[in-house]
Amino acid sequence: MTASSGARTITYSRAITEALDEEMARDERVVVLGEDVGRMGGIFGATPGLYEKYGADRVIDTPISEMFIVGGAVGLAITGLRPVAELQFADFIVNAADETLSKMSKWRYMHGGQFRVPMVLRMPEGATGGGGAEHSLCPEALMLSYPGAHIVVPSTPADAKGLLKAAIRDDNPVGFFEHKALYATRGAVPDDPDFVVPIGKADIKREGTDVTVIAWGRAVHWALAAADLAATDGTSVEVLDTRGLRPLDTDAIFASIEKTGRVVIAQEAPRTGGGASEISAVIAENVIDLLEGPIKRIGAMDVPIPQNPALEALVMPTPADIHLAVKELVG
Amino acid sequence: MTASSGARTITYSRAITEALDEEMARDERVVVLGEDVGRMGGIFGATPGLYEKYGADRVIDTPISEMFIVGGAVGLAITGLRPVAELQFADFIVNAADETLSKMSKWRYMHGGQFRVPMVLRMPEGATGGGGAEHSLCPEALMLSYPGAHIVVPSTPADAKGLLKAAIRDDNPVGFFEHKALYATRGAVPDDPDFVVPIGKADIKREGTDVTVIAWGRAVHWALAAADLAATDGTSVEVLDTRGLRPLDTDAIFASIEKTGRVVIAQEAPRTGGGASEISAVIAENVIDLLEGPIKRIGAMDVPIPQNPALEALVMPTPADIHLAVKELVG
Amino acid sequence: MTDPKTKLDIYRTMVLAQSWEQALMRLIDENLAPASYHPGRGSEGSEVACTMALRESDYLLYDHRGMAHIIAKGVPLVGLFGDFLGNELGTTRGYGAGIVHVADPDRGVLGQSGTLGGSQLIAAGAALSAKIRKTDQVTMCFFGDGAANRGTFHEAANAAGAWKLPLVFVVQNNGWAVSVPTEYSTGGAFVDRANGYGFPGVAVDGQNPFEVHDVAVEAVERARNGGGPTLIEVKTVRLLGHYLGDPQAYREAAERSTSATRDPIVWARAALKESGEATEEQLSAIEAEAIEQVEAAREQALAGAKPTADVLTEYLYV
Amino acid sequence: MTDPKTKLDIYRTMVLAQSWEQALMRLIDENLAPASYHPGRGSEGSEVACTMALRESDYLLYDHRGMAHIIAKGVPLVGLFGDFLGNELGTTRGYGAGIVHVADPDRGVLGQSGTLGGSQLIAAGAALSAKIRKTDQVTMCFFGDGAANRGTFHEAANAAGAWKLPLVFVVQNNGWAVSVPTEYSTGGAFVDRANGYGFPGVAVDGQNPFEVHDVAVEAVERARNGGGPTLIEVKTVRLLGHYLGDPQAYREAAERSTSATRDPIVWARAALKESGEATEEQLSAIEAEAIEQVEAAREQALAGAKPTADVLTEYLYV
Ligand SMILES: Cc1ncc(C[n+]2csc(CCOP(=O)(O)OP(=O)(O)O)c2C)c(N)n1
Ligand SMILES: Cc1ncc(C[n+]2csc(CCOP(=O)(O)OP(=O)(O)O)c2C)c(N)n1
Ligand SMILES: [Mg+2]
Ligand SMILES: [Mg+2]
Repeated sequence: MTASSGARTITYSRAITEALDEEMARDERVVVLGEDVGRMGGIFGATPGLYEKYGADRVIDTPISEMFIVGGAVGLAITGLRPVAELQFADFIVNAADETLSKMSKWRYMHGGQFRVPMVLRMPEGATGGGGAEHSLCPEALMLSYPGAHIVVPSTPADAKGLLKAAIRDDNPVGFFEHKALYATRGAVPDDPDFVVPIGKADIKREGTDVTVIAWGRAVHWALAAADLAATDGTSVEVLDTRGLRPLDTDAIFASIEKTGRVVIAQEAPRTGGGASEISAVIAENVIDLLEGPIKRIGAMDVPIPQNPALEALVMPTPADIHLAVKELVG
Repeated sequence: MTASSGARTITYSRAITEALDEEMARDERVVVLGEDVGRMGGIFGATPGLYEKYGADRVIDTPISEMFIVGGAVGLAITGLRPVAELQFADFIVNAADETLSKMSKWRYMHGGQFRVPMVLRMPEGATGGGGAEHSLCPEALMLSYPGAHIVVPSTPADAKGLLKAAIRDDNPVGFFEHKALYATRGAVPDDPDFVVPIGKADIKREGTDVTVIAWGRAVHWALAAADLAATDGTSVEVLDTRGLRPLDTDAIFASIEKTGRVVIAQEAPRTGGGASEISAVIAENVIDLLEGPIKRIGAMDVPIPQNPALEALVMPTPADIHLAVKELVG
Repeated sequence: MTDPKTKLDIYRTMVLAQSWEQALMRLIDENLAPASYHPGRGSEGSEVACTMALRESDYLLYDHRGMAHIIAKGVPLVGLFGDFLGNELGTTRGYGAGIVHVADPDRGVLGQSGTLGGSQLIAAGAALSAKIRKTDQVTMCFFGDGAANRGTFHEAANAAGAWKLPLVFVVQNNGWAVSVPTEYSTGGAFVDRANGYGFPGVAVDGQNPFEVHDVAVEAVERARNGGGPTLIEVKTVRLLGHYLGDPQAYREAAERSTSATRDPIVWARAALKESGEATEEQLSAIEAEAIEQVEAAREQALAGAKPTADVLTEYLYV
Repeated sequence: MTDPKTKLDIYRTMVLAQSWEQALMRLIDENLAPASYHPGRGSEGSEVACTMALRESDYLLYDHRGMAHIIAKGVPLVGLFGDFLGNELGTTRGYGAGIVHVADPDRGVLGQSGTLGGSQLIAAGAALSAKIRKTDQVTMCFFGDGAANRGTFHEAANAAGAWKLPLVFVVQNNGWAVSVPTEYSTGGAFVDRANGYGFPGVAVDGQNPFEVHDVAVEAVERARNGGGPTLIEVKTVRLLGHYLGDPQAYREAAERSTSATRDPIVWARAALKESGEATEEQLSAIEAEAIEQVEAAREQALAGAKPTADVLTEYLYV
């Protein structure tokens, strides 16, 4: 993190807008495209004002054509531009899966390094009550078995801004997951226009000594809430925010576990097949000897997200679930 | 496995054909669709003769429209038929990802159980030399975080036939991955026309006492070869074939680990983000106390599969890799 | 030509859908149902008039805007309220709420894909199914001008054209996909796309539901008789926002007020009176009856029990 | 109208592609290159004649069949052999082999999507890029009749039509997608689909490369001058199997022999002689020269070193 003189308190959503605005101003190759990103400013209000400022050539309202949004962005990226494409909901990654997992992620490698694919794919994610099985997902882990792109998931306004700026400046493709429930959250963000957060560096969001809770995106906040709960039991929880899934900062993870000897991994996605499983496997492969107990995963129930908000709430993990796992570990 | 009087030695590919043929004969609601499955009998020769026997209405050569193949099959399945759809290469699951992961897997749940989706999606998988990054994958794990469908991966002709028949008779959607490199392999298959292999039951393909190697699909054969190598060191390896990823037979896995205390999980997919990570996490969460060492994962390098067969070979895991992991575990 | 009785039926059903939607809005105001809904005011003309060309055994893939097609297909109102209330009386037994996945297999209502375009493929599959099973069922699939630009349409339309499937596509062109004007995001005209797949395309004014009905009847009959698919492009309007509470800052006042003059319910009422096919008394009676019917359904639906945690895994694996 | 010099250039390039393919077959016979290849014999007419309407700075998205478009765009033959041999002299530096991902950014050759249709989207993006960057580059995208039925085409064509992108789609309709006859899997005619996206479609006989060239030149000029996209449907033939060694049991002898009479190279040779635009000597000289050129490239390429394990991660992350 670059040092900065001042800082302002802004929302996560505003942080995204500022990152886009500043990078568009800095580099005219940066263009934004997606459904309703232009004149409407995005259905979650993350891109207001850009259309007015940069015009229809650089802020492109697309047809409802997710394959074109991502595949077209690859075409833009290999011909001299630096597109920031948006899928209106992260769930729609499955509507452009070949384009994301094969074209965006592999075009450079498949062609022997002859191209770079400097693009960012923004994907608003998460369950926020009533979205149902196709508008509520946190599908970050889908990208894991398709190497080639970074996977970034910010949890705070500062991270959102700093990571998005880093992603736009990065010559690799980046899958960038923003949590819809975080858009309205506020936090201090440095003023420095060159403030970037390096991709792939974990951040200890709270120090602790007894149990490490690993999380990213919204689950970081659940982990922090669980740490508060655990503190009342006299348990000291360290919250490690991976800030995404690739690159994975295994050094930071192993160092924290070395200190605590106990680990819970918390995610919003269903327990099975998510980032938590991957991180668990990395730990069990490399530092199992440091552990004093099982590696616990917290995630949503392994069911499609029901559309009824009351049922959705029953399916989602909670700080209490994380707290319980922590308690079980400290015995 | 139903007991059977006789058995014949046939190929894995023939086993698939027989399963389709017998189930089509038994139940006229069973229809087959996909690219070149009809008059050509499939580009890997897995569906010969069906078109001639059952006609163009039940053996449907489709356009090159993967979204239609899967999404259309969902339409067939909810209106009284039992489709067996084929994606010509398993890699193309990303060309029909919404249809597979959301429509096929979730239609029943999203609509409060008002429909059943009795369909099988056949997907020939795996690297066989020169297919490159988009025709060589084993993408079974992509389905893990999308509950709703079974994930089946047979390793032998008997399993191929018995599991495919079970899948066709099952009222759940099933993702059925056939390994292209196994099509020509031979094995004994029971004659009994009602021979089915229950979905979700692991099979101990070789008994052993020192190390458990967990695998599915082609990697089972690598595990068996590694077991031979290990035997020459005096190490007794148990090879547990999960036969797929969902349902996962955790009882069988835990029982084997209870016996051996050491585990290697071998898959063909890249090491990161595959079924091995999931199984590792399940073990580390539930039976970590039974382990005498780390949980080792063997998989392909975390790179897109290079098209050059010589490079592909360097990327793929081998029996020697599994053997080495076994040796490291027994110290 | 739509006969007077059918015209009245169309009017009755449009009014019923309108009343239902008004009652839903009230439920939302009262915080009894979640606010995520895409109001259908303006497109009842195409939804009702097209759907009424179907039989009960025919298949319907409705779209996300409004509920008029679902109501026209005969799904009980109690079930619809139950879906929005998220209770056991809903067609999805409490799973759905908000922009729902209504399902009614007995009436051929095959559900909805939450990702736009997904239903186009399922519709093509359902139509192929009818052909394979040699029934004479017709499938009708609704979607907006925005969803018409997803690749799913191409794959569905091509298969339908190649195999002459009994399928009627209804493109509800209301000029907008959320904030994006159709002409900005669309090359050519939807109606002209049909020809490229080898089947007829017909454009029709959605303000006039009787004309829409004529077109739909012809398309459905053609499909039923082995003549293959039809694409109907209905020029319609979105009287309200994309979603409830949409400030619509992207929309000019002039365009909104032009749209407002094209309300199919208002038009049909005037036309029926003008032609003498209905009297003021008849029309008022229809309207009063609709409100009564809706009220009764609403009351009944409110009594439904909320689902409990045990349903969470009930419909996952058989 | 294609002038005589260009006609000879087209002939020369077709013959070069044919000679190159023959040399590749020999490499495969000799077990020096992997056997997975989709021979291009029969479609050189469209590939060469269309591509030759482009400038070097224009973009090409070729397809999986044959290499004639790539050769016509000027990619050095050594690089192509290197790609099949999988050595460092390949355009992809040894990564590729078999049905390759040839790339040559300096000549606008943007690579290939191994999943059919993927290139259509990338082509639309490249064309949009030229528009945004205000260059006058044109993008040309080839694909077969089979790939034309993927939903990707719809999304690419719609965007191209909506924004009048400088994009030329070339549908190489050879009547087959592997074993499936085009008419079985396709509704309507490809050429008619263009109109639905608001741009012109032209059908042309691929046996006559000179006519194809006329059509392509017109389309490229229109694109360059802001007139938007064109879809060219070339009626062509697949003289050989889908892949090398394909027994083609699905194909009737009669259809195969009719196809055989439609070889564009044979046709062009006869036409050039007949019209007096070339003499037997000139044509023979072109043919001999092609073989020589190919031989020289082949020899050079065979000397390339095989890649080693260290390249495996070289091009993954920057
Ligand atoms: C694949 C997909 N992309 C985007 C969305 C988000 N979305 C829902 S409705 C809508 C606009 C649809 O416009 P149109 O099809 O014209 O229907 P209208 O709302 O105008 O009735 C969008 C973008 C979605 N649900 N699915
Ligand atoms: C998305 C996708 N589906 C299927 C395939 C497998 N495949 C490769 S070539 C081919 C046939 C293509 O037919 P066509 O587009 O007509 O081209 P042709 O081979 O006739 O030149 C198929 C099915 C693929 N590579 N990608
Ligand atoms: Mg619309
Ligand atoms: Mg073809």
